[in-house]
Amino acid sequence: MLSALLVAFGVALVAPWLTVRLGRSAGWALALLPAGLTAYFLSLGPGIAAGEPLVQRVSWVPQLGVELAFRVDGLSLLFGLLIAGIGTFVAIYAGGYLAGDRQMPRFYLLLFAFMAAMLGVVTSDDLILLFVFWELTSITSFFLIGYKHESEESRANALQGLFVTAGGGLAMLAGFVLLGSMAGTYRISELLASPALLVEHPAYPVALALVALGAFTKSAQWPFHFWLPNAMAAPTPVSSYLHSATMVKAGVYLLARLAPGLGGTPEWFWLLTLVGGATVLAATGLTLLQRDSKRLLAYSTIVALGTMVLLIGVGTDAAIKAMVVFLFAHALYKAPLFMAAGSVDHEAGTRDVTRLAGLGRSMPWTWLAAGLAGISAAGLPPMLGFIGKELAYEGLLGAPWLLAVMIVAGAVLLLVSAMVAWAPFAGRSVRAPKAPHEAPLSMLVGPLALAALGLTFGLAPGLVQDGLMRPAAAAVLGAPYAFDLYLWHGLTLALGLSLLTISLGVVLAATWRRWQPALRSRLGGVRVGPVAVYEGGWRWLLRFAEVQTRIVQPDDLRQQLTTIVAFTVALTGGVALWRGGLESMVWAPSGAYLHEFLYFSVILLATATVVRSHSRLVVITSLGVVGFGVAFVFVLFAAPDLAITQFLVDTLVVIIAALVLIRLPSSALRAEGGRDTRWLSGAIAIAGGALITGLLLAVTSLPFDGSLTHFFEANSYPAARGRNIVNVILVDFRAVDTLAEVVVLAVAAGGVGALLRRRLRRGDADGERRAPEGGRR
Amino acid sequence: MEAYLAVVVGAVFAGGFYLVMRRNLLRFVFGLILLSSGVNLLVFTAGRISRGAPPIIPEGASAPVGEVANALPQALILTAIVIGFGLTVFAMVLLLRLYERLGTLRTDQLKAYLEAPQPVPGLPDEEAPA
Amino acid sequence: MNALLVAPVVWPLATAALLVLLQGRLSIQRTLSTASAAAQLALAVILLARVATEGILVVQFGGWDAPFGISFVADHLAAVMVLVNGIMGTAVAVYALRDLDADRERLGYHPMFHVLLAGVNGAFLTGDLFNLYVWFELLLIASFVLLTLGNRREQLEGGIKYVAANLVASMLLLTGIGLLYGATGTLNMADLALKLPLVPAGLATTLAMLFLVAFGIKAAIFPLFFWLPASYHTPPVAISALFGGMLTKVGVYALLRGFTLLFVADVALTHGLLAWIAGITMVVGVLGAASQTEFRKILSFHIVSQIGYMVMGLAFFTPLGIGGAVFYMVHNIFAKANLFLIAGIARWYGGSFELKKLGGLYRHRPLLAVLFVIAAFSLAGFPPLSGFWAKLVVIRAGFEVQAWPLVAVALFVGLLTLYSMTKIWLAAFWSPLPEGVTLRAGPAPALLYAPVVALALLTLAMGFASAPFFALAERIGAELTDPTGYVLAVLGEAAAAAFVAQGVAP
Amino acid sequence: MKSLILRTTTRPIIVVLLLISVFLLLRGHDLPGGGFIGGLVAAAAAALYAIAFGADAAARLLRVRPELLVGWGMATAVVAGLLGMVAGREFLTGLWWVIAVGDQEIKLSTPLLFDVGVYLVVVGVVLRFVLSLEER
Repeated sequence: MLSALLVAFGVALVAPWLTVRLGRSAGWALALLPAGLTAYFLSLGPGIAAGEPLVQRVSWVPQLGVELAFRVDGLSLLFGLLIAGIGTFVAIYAGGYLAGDRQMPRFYLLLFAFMAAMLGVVTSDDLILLFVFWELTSITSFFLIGYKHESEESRANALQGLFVTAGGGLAMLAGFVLLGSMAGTYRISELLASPALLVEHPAYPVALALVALGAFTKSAQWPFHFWLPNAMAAPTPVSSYLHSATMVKAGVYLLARLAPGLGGTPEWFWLLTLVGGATVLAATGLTLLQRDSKRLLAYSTIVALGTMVLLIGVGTDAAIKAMVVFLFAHALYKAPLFMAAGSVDHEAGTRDVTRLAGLGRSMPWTWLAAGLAGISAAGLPPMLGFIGKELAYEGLLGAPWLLAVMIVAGAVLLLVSAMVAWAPFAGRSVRAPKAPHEAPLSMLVGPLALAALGLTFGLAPGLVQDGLMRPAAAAVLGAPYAFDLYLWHGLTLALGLSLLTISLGVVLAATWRRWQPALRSRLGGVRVGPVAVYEGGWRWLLRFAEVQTRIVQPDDLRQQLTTIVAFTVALTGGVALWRGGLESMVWAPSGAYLHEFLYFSVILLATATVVRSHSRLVVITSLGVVGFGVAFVFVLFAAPDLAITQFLVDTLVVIIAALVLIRLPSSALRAEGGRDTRWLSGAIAIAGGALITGLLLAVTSLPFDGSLTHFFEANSYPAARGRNIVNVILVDFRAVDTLAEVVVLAVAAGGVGALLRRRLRRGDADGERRAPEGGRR
Repeated sequence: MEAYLAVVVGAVFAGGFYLVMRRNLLRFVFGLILLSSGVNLLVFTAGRISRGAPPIIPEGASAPVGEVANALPQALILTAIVIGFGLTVFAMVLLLRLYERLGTLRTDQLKAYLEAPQPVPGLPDEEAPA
Repeated sequence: MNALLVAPVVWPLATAALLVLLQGRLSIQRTLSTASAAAQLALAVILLARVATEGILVVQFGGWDAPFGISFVADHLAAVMVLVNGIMGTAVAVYALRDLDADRERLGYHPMFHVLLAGVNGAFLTGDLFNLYVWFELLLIASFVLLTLGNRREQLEGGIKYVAANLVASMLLLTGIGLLYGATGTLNMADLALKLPLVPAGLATTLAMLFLVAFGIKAAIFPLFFWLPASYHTPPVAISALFGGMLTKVGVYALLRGFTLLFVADVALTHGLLAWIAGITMVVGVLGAASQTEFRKILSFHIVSQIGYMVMGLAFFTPLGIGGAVFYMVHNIFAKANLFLIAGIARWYGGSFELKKLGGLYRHRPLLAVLFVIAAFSLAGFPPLSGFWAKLVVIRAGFEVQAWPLVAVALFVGLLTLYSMTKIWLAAFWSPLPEGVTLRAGPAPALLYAPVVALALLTLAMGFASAPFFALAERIGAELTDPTGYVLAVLGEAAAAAFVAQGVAP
Repeated sequence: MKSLILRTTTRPIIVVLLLISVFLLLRGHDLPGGGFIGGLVAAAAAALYAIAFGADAAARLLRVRPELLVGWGMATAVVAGLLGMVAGREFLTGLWWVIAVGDQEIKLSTPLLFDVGVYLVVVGVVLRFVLSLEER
């Protein structure tokens, strides 16, 4: 499995190059990749049908317990075949659809990268690995929806799709990590083997909700459904592939995959059936407003996805059987419908079904494909879609309210078929934006083949019953389940309901041209519900972001520095009070000589002068006095080196400060202005000073450990041959400090030199070298 | 003895903190100079004060005789003084240039003057064309 | 072996001295500067290899045993950070060959650059608290000069904010060190780890707050970060990239070191506080980014946000959390610096950092688009890029300690990160070129692309082959949560045993 | 500032200060002094000269650009550290050579060399500060 994926990703990487090299036949040639993968999955079929899934494990990130673990069972096989098989036709179709498009090379890269990722999703046996592929599908979907990136709408829609799915993805990731910690493993098969560990865990509802969020967003369930119709901004091959047949089913896949482990509880039942049912209802309603063929199909896809989710929620054998068949049938009819709609758009120039009619004459083959698929979509015999719908009704017999929802939805799906597969083709020709003609062969193969498969499997469901449908259902149920599929299974209640659905649908289909315009004009412009919440939420968040940024990032440096000092004082002081940080403090003033007090008071007075004076001369002089005062303290307490250094440095600082101040106007120090903040600053400053005093007292009240100094005293002369211990520390014991310190000085000098240098030549200071020899720009 | 010094240190810190929180950048730099004096004294005090002899080993002895001052904080402070000197000078020159190029030293005007600079008259225009 | 441990500092310092003496000879300076950065990278690789095989390496400068002299200690964390610094140094040195103007080179860019590298390495390697202060000052002053090099108005205005905040931080750091020395009588960090338990816990925790603030300003955590978004977008791109990638992480490193080795007397308080700070930092930074419209300003606010993730890992104070924080940090250095470099190339083509004035890069410059996507989506945490694993680990660590709200915040912030990354993507890459803007013809110089490609490959490697990186992160997590090995390596068995005998277990 | 008195008194003062600075540098290992203090004194002398006679005159007198003093100083300090390693010891390990000149002993050592480096850097740096500001 791993090598198959690697091949797929590898081909994706070289696809742009191949596309350029192959030219017009690129689509046909590139389709060999998915065709090969289809054959590969087919070859796995017999083994899997016999109950032996393909298992592979390769070490990846053992520290996190993440493995490249793959397990291909019936469910994976069904999805794998759909992904690779439909992928084959999409690749061919895209070759025709995008012929001559500048971006075609990138398109195939993204398409195949998506396909490989999607195959990864459905074959991973490791939650994290699954997530990796899952997000890859979201990213490729993002780039594909934004394919026409120079249109603002495309960009916005791409972004919406990404946010909704990535947001759900994040919740899902949390859910996965939670599941992993509940079960002690990320291996899906092991997780499912011990459901009791999961469903009986107190965090089960949380994990379920988080995982479901991921599945619901991806599968466009209400209230996250709105991104899918907007994703129709993507080119049609993408819509038919990602946004109907495969990617949007990833959520369904995930729920089905985890059903044996997480399912069977009331929470599971209610969550899935309510959300699925709401999705079906909402999408059904919204479908009635559409007349763009791709949007019609998008909403009907949401109806189908909701149906699958609620069937999984019901979870009975019959429901799961119905889900599997319905899923298969849906992929087989929805993809060709999209392709046909795309062909019509491509050849006739519009997707508005009210502006099209009579295309059947110029596009007979397209009509054939659309018609067959449409019959299946409408749930009419003899197609596979009919079987799927009948089974769904049977599966929901125990839940009448869901059944009612489904009948309404079924009728609307028939309407969609009529609007997309009948209306544009039948009747007299009207003037289309472009003179219509039949689509090229590459754009016919896919829809025809897929629609034909829908017919074949409808007529002979036995072809897929044992090899595909049973193993898939067994995987979802977690136990083997033998059932048979018939096109005709007698006069049942389901058949009766089908007839009801059909007659309702026919009425709708016959009358839609009459009621739809009124409905659209009444409701078309209303933006309510989830999409309004989503957009409003973003607007609110961005507004909030601006406001908060103005608050936390004001332009005024003073406010920022005040924040820093205040935070320091509050934090340190707060902890000191709360945790008794000053408890060791002892106020034990020992005798000081009068002249010592003199020096102290000189320092204090000079400090006060620096703070209060607005005269340059006075302030500089006072700063000098503070420095000299400190130097005298060093003299008093036996630090001659320090005293000399302090004197010298202090003098130099005063000289340099004078040299700087000369170049500033005499009013420079007076420039204050603005709101008076002296009291606030003063209060913070005094608190800060008091805190420092307190801390210093607390520290000096502790006994002192002089072992370092004793070592220096003992070794300074014997070992380092110096009598001035301070100097020996500087040049020997702690010479590294001095080395770095010297460099600090050196850099400061270089910096001062650089700052004071005026610009040398024009045009050099803006970050770009404009060397004469380069002549760039 | 440390007690008195602790009060002095606290006062110098308070003065430094206050000036750091002013609108005038010159006063900010003066605040920094005060703070570094305060920190130097703080380190000195934290290493305990001695009225004894300087930490110098007399001729003929191999270790200090009698009570000597703690040498380590002195070495640390010496380093800190020199580093502080370099940083202070850099900061002052930065202010000078800021004033020459923008025309203000007030923190609340910096942004506005960046958009509409009012450089000191008589100095050449140094801004490169963007 | 000892030379290897000294080299990360002495080599660039010697280079800087030589570059000063070669002043004015720009072509020789360029060659020497780049070659020296590359050589330093090679030395760092060897250093990490040695640490990985031989365990923690220690040098006692001047031959004076710890705690009396100054020790350099290369545990896994320090060695990894030195290596990352070597990678960043080389990448930026190459990029600067084309990005930096001759005028700035004449003003001393090259020696300053190497001093900065030396300062960063010194801060990573030193085992002495005061020495850490000195290296901090060294890298600070070098960064001051680099930030204002060229004297553009924006640089001076941003520079004063950067300088002001960092000088205050230095004062607070020195205050903390002085008080800590007064309380314990020692400066060696291993020795401090042994002697701090003798200090009353309340006092030790209070002093820890000073370090939290001082390191926190340098790391740009809430509410101390304002200087970063105010300045990082002003210097030339190469310098922005080095700052944005490397420099704030020195503060994070210091927090990691300080709050695992030294300040663990009251973990409930200190690390609980860190958790709060981490959460707020993440949110505030990402919202700040969301409100920006300039390429480098968005990136700058994001730095703040992502610092929050790293602090979050530290706050959990488990091997997984700390290993995750380190993995996050390394990933972020590469991805973030790369985005700055990419911004530079985008400007090279489009002539602006303003998103409104950019466009068309996806259509016309697909290679740049791919490189941006790798870095940006990694930053946003998309699998299987490095950022995904980084996020996954910190989230898992959060689950382990049941820090649900913080995990939820981290996940939500991930979505907002995606928002601003796609904002750049939409504006600069997908949008058509705005009226009146043309892209510069011809491909950007290979010297600009080369480091970007290299960093992108690293991001991919950390994503696709993350196992060896995690193996390192795991060891770092273990080393930091149990510093016994560190203390023994620095002080020797005998000295440490003496303290154990006193009943003070390391 | 360029008063006559200042000019006439400056020259002898400078000579004395420079001598003192070297003296302070050399005795630093045993008595208060050392590279910093010596360098600061020398720099103060040069600064005095620059203030008295102007930056250009000071630069002419100096003959070497301050940057080069800084560069050589840094190089000297680094080399002093490296000598220890060349001798197979740790970086910055002190090495000592005692030379007997008559009855006087002259102690040469790497810490002294290191201090000379410090001295040079300090002189160069302070000169750069003062000259840059004076030049304008």
